[in-house]
Amino acid sequence: MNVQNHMSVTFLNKSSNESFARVVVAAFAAQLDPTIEELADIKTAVSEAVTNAIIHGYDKKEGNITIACTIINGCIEVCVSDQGRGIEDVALAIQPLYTSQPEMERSGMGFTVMETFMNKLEIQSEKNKGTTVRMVKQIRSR
Amino acid sequence: MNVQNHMSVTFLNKSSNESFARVVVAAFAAQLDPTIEELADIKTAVSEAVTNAIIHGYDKKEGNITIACTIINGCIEVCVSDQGRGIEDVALAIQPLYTSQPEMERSGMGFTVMETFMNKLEIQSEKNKGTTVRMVKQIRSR
Amino acid sequence: MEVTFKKEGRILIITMVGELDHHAANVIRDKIDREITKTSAKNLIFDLKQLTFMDSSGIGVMLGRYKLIQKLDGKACLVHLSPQVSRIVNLSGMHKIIPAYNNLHQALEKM
Amino acid sequence: MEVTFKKEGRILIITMVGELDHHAANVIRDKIDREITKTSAKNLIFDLKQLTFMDSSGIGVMLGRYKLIQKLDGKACLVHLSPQVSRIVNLSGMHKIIPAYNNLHQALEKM
Ligand SMILES: Nc1ncnc2c1ncn2[C@@H]1O[C@H](COP(=O)(O)OP(=O)(O)O)[C@@H](O)[C@H]1O
Ligand SMILES: Nc1ncnc2c1ncn2[C@@H]1O[C@H](COP(=O)(O)OP(=O)(O)O)[C@@H](O)[C@H]1O
Repeated sequence: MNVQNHMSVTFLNKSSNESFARVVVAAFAAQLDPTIEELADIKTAVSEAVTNAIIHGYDKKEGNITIACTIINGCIEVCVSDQGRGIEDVALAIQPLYTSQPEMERSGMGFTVMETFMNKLEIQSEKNKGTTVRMVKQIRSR
Repeated sequence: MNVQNHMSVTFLNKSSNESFARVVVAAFAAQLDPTIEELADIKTAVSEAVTNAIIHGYDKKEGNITIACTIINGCIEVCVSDQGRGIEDVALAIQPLYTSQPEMERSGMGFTVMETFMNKLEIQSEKNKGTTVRMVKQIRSR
Repeated sequence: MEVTFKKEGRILIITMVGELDHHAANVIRDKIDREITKTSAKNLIFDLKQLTFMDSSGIGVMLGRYKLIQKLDGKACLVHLSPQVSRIVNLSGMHKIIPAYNNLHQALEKM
Repeated sequence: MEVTFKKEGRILIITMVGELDHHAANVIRDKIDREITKTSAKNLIFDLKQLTFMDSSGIGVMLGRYKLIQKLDGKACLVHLSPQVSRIVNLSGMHKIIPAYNNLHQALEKM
């Protein structure tokens, strides 16, 4: 199988767009004919990355979030980007249970969920420039 | 009601992306709480515009299609753009039953459907530059 | 989308399931034409009960098949149109060429 | 998403319906806290049978409510976890703090 397809979607950093983001990525991933579980994994990882962009990246400022998806050889690559405040210490940020916002009842499990539910996770971030989270999921061909 | 929201999605001109485009716009329009009929109208109009970009705009060339959606005051604005061959005579193109591709079994009803199913239709096109179809639908607040 | 067939005498009942857009049209067009040839069908009934979406590409598909069987003096009709499909059919004027009925029983009687 | 409540003695059964993400968390957090205060509940059962999606925001919501009732020596538990929800709960270690049961009957017995 060697389907190749690409899309990118950009939307405002409103929390009501979190569910929109999940639907868009799931609709695009559907062409790989994923299992229900694989689709749930992708939706969960996307939800984590988009939520982070909204609450950590931009906080109260208005901004855009972009999700770029590419399908190659039975894999889906999902890149979630913001132009927000960036992450100063990525190594610290990805620690399970680490959160900079415990008072907002964040669990610090976002990156751990992304890492566990996808096959690959890469974070690029620059202070005051923004963050891009790149995730890849291999869909078992059935 | 004065919800304001914006998104834009860009994808390859593959016919398999037609259904993806409908899902994305429908998911975004959902926040206006449209009736099933209003949602079907929007999906149909989007399907017509995206199909036109694929078969008339680009024909066999690879290219991107962009859909930009804005929600203001209970209206959804949908702009579908391609950077394809453009429409030489827009007045002719919008005539019901006019099609430049009858051999492909096109019915020439695309623009008529968009016009009927949406509240506003505007076409901007330039030869060899591309086409943008702007449509607006008022969602009755319930 | 899916398409299934049933033969009743020289009538071919074509049941379309799912979303009929330009992409799906390209897939089912050939399937229908092959079935018409294979079964030597003369008349066509398009059953649209399970069609959850249709844009103007559907008009092209149905008119195209109608033109095929018209050469053999065949007839065509539609059954089970949803309100959305009805609007597109009426807008295109196709209902003046291919009549629509409420159910299969009625359609079979008129063929 | 929706949240509904049922009181059994001093136990509040909190049924969550739909998709629990950060957006929904902000909406239901206050609803749950008001209900806890209003009903003077001591123990909480989160019924997740109709939860169709949850990300790590759900962990924050449930741990947060647990911390509230813990101050009153209250207990909390979860019932009806889907495989997807289970994975997130286990990943976060929350199952060591808030036990999970297969059904409401079991949960009510343990409270
Ligand atoms: N897009 C982002 N922009 C800025 N900081 C971020 C971003 N994503 C994550 N972070 C930082 O990394 C930390 C850990 O993230 P995560 O594991 O998702 O947990 P949580 O979202 O629950 O805090 C966050 O608390 C935040 O400080
Ligand atoms: N995006 C586009 N780029 C170039 N030409 C277009 C585009 N959209 C429409 N057209 C032209 O306008 C004509 C009428 O379009 P339409 O009413 O949708 O009917 P149909 O798609 O069935 O031909 C097309 O046949 C084509 O010549």
